[in-house]
Amino acid sequence: MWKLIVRRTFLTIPQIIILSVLVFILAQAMPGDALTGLIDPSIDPATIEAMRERLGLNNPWYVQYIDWIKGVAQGDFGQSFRFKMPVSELIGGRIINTLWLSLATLVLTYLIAIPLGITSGRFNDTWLDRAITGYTYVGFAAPLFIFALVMLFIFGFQLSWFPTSGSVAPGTEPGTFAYFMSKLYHLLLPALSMALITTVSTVQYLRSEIIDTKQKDFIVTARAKGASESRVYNRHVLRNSLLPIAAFFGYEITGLIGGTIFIENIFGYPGMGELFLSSISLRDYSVMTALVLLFGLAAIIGALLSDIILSLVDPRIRIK
Amino acid sequence: MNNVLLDIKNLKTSFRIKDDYYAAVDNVSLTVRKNEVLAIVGESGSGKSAFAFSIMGLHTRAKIEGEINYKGNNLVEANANQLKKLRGSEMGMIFQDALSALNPLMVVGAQIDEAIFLHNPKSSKSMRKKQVISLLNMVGIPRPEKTYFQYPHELSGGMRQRIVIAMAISNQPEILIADEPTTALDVTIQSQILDLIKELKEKIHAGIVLITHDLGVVAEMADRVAVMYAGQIVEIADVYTLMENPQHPYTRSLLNSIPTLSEVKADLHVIQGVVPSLQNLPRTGCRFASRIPWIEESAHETSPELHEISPGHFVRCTCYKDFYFPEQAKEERNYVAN
Amino acid sequence: MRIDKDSGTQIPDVDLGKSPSGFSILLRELIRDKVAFVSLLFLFLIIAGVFGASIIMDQNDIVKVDLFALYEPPSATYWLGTDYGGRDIFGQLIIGTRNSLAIGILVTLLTGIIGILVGLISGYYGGTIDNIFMRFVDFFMVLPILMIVIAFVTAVPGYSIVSFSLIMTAFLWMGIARLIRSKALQEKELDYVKASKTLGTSNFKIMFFQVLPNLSSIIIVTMTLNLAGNIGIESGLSFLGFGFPESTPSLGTLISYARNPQTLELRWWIWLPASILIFVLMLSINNVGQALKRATDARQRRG
Amino acid sequence: MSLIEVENLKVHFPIRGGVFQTVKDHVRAVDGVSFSIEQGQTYGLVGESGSGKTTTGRAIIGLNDITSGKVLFEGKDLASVSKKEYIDVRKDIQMIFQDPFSSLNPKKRVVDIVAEPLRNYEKLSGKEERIRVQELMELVGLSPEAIYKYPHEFSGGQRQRIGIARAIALNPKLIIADEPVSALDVSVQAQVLNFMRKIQKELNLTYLFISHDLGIIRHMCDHIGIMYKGRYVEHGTSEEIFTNPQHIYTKRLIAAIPDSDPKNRELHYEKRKLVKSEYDKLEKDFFDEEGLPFSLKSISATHQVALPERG
Repeated sequence: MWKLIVRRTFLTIPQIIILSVLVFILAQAMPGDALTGLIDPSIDPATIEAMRERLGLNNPWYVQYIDWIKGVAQGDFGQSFRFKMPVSELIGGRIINTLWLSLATLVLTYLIAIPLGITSGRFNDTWLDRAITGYTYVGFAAPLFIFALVMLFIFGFQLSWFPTSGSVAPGTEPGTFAYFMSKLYHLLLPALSMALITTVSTVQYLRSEIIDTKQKDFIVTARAKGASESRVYNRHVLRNSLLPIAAFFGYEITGLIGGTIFIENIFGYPGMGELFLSSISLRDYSVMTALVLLFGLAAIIGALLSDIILSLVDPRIRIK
Repeated sequence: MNNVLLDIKNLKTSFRIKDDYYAAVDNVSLTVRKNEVLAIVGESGSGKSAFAFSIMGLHTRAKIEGEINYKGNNLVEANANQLKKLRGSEMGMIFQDALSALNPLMVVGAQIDEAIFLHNPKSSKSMRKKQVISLLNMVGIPRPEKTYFQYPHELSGGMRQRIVIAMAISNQPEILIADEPTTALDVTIQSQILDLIKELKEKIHAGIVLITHDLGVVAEMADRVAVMYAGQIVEIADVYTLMENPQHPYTRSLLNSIPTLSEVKADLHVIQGVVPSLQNLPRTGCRFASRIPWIEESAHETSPELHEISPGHFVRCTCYKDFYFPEQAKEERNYVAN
Repeated sequence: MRIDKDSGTQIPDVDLGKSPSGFSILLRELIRDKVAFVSLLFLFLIIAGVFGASIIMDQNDIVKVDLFALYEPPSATYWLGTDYGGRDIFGQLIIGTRNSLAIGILVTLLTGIIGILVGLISGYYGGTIDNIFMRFVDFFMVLPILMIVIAFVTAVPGYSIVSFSLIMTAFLWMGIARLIRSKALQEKELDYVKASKTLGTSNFKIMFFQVLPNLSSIIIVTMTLNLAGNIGIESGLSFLGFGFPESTPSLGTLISYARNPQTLELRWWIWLPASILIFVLMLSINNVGQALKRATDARQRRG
Repeated sequence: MSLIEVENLKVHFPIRGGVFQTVKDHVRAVDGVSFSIEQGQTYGLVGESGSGKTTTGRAIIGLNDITSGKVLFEGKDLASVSKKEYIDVRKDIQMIFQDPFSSLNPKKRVVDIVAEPLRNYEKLSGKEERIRVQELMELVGLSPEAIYKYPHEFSGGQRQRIGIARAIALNPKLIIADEPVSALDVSVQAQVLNFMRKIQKELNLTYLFISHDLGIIRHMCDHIGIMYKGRYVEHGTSEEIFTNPQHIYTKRLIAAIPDSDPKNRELHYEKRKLVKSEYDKLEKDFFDEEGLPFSLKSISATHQVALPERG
């Protein structure tokens, strides 16, 4: 088993390298470079050339790449042209909001998916199952951004149950309970909007997994041993179907990243997704590339965690 | 008879296809006696497995009619709770494919433990562990302590089948149903498992229902044999009578179509046609008639019954009297080309 | 029923005429499924309506700014009102749907072709080729594609509809490749592939004329579901401003006006019809896809 | 001269392991197998699962790569002939598969299935091809009108015969039959076996018959090789193997076959116990440290046994 985990971990190294090269190419391909936004047009071109030389912008690409990697490894993502501050600081201010949003979404996703999936799988082909399957169809077809807009329209504007933008009410003191509650309150509608859509694939997965497991021979064996239907479900069907779900959250990260870009934009929630979009419209490319790199890393590590958990819970993979 | 464990009368198990019910087991009457091996033989589609599942009440979507009398109760009418109490304690079952019959995510010891626990919920964990180990010993697992904590996929096919057997006998059942217990195994493993079942029979004195398609297995194991074709029993007799003096055309054809070690035949007998599917079963007349078309129609009964032609030897339909193999009459009849 | 002379085997009494092909069976199952049938009908109506109407309509006329008709609510002249530039929403809806559908179909076909090729080769040959391809695919499946597509859209100079669909294609073929690969991997273990090899058939022929037809139903199902997904992705990107160029009407662009809270709250006619249209469109395509999937699954069960 | 001679055939598969998936060891699926088959005879290859019998067959026909050793077909070594020659030779070796369901492409009509080898090797016009396929269908006892049907419209036995029609389309000399009837119902098995014997006589075919079922092997084969863990344990005529088995493994294998006479069952049971105890006692002598059988030694002109090295 350890070999498997080590091997899987080693696999992420080339992935991270390719990601960094991809991001580096992106950064190079962006119109303009580190000096474009910085420099007063009245400065003499010779001075600019000297500055370029000093910053290493005239070096061959691989030297630039290595310099860049060295910086990134130490947490130096360069300067934001617009905000005149290190990119790392800029992101640091936003990261916690996105983390909360993602966490809340994940929790809600599972809170919705598990009961619905179990009900639908266990009582398949009843009206309850049809209702749940109907919901998954609708959720599958509704693009996240449209659903979020409708949620905002109904619960934010028409009913005014939830705030329509921001991550906390202005003027609340950080660290107080009111501050925490306000954060939570601002989080709820965006997280719920995202969770209601992203959960459908988990519901569908769980449903088909349970229906599949129900037809396995070992379920017949359990019945032949004299187990009651409820025991057959709890001990055999659910256990075997829920274990893979335990590992899913890592894969969910990739989807969450896409989701936060829309959600934060629509709900005016100041997180990394929102920063990503605004950095593009402000042509603040060093921020943008740093975000692509960070999100990419998060996704790679998420997948790694999922694979490791999967190999831990399934003895067929574990013992090898 | 006092030693009758199960008295099955007119059992009919039907499955729903589209809007109709089709009987896979059609009016089967049988007794299973204490301390005997009753073999049910048939090809795929004969209804033998559906029959086994019906006894255990394991069908989830079938219509079951008739009587399965066990200790004064008709199991067909028993509720889920009554069945649950019988299953795994008084009735055990051995499955064909041990790998899929075991939960892949549970160690095998825990799966046997569950079988004991379900019928002795008050037993202590350590007691059960001891019992599991002794069961593993009994079914010939070399290192029971180690095997207890292994997962099914870590064991060989023969070992897995032993685990399934241990599970089936864990509560000393009175009836043991073995559904093709050796079909998935190599010959040397098959003979070991068959010998094991034989030895266990001596120990627990259960009535064993052995479902198989292999007449060799029947000859080795059975006391009585019921031959099934298209959902019906076509012949029942004790094993010696059946193997030496088979009467029904189907039994005779089947015995003639397998190559044996003792004599090398020039050609094997071929049963014409195919086993009809559940939807296409002939529901009237002799169900085997279409596969012996050279036999006069008048030889068959219009609604074939089981006839007792000697004590304990039953044959369905009257066509057995006129049956002959076409090979034997090739010249006169000129039936089969080349 | 006739009895064959040699062994006395009966040959099944089915008619000896043409046997139905897999595709027509699939189509028959689809028509039997009421929800899917209605969805299919609806799709045909939309496609015919949208492409028909867009021939009559003049795109330049629709995108022309009319300063005398800003934010008009629905009326007899403007069935669904106008936007901030006084442009007719209904006309934009028609052209936008056509554009979204067209790009959805284009990207689905392109990703389908690449995905099938890579998946088939990877699964059929296995070994090192497979290893390299799949490492690559796994890597891109993990990455947040939406973000990277946005980044590329920003980076590419001379941005146009062509480059937009190429960027989308470049990052969206992996899913189908992985699916086809796993199916091809199963398929090549079957004896008919081994038989073809022993009969002297070339690998190329086996791949494309023996294995590929057996994947056809799964390809049809996946491509149908992908079509819905791709329309969703395109409109999402357009919504964020990284899809169709501003001058080209698209459903996502119409919805993006709702990012202005005023529009969202007060001028529903601008964003709601496009939202409903996308939703119904995706729902219908999904319904058809799911029905096809059920049909193929059922056929596999029957053997 | 024998039609085919296999000399010291080895097929090894790499086992990869460890962090970097490097080759750690090899599975010796076939580990030094030699035999030859005379024209017109049926050679039986017997063994339990994992014995290497199927891999041997597949290596001969080129479905598995040969690690070392020779396969001489009419004197030509298949491993070293030129590609062009190989394609020619391959025509003469065909295969019948175990599973009548997966061995026919479900998306192809029977005419396309049976004509596949013809299209690869012979340039026939559409009409010639159809006539040839119809002839073949008739030869295997199926209706020639059924050529436009799909495989799923046939029963298992019929499908197996379609597979045979495809295999004999190019008039091969050797047919490798890998468990050709084990997926069929008992009553259908007989039909296919009889039929195989019939066309063998008509077309002067040579069979390499691979099976785990000793009853069928006895019925079909002239010579038999018993395999265990990739090696031979015994080789001889059908008569020698069944009436005078010498290796403890062969004895055990034969003792394990159920006796069809119920009167013998006690006797047979006792005999099985006896053979088992003999096997347990002599296991160390008959197999080396890795549990593999030794190399074959002749005990008569036709009978070879993997007897212990010492004694």
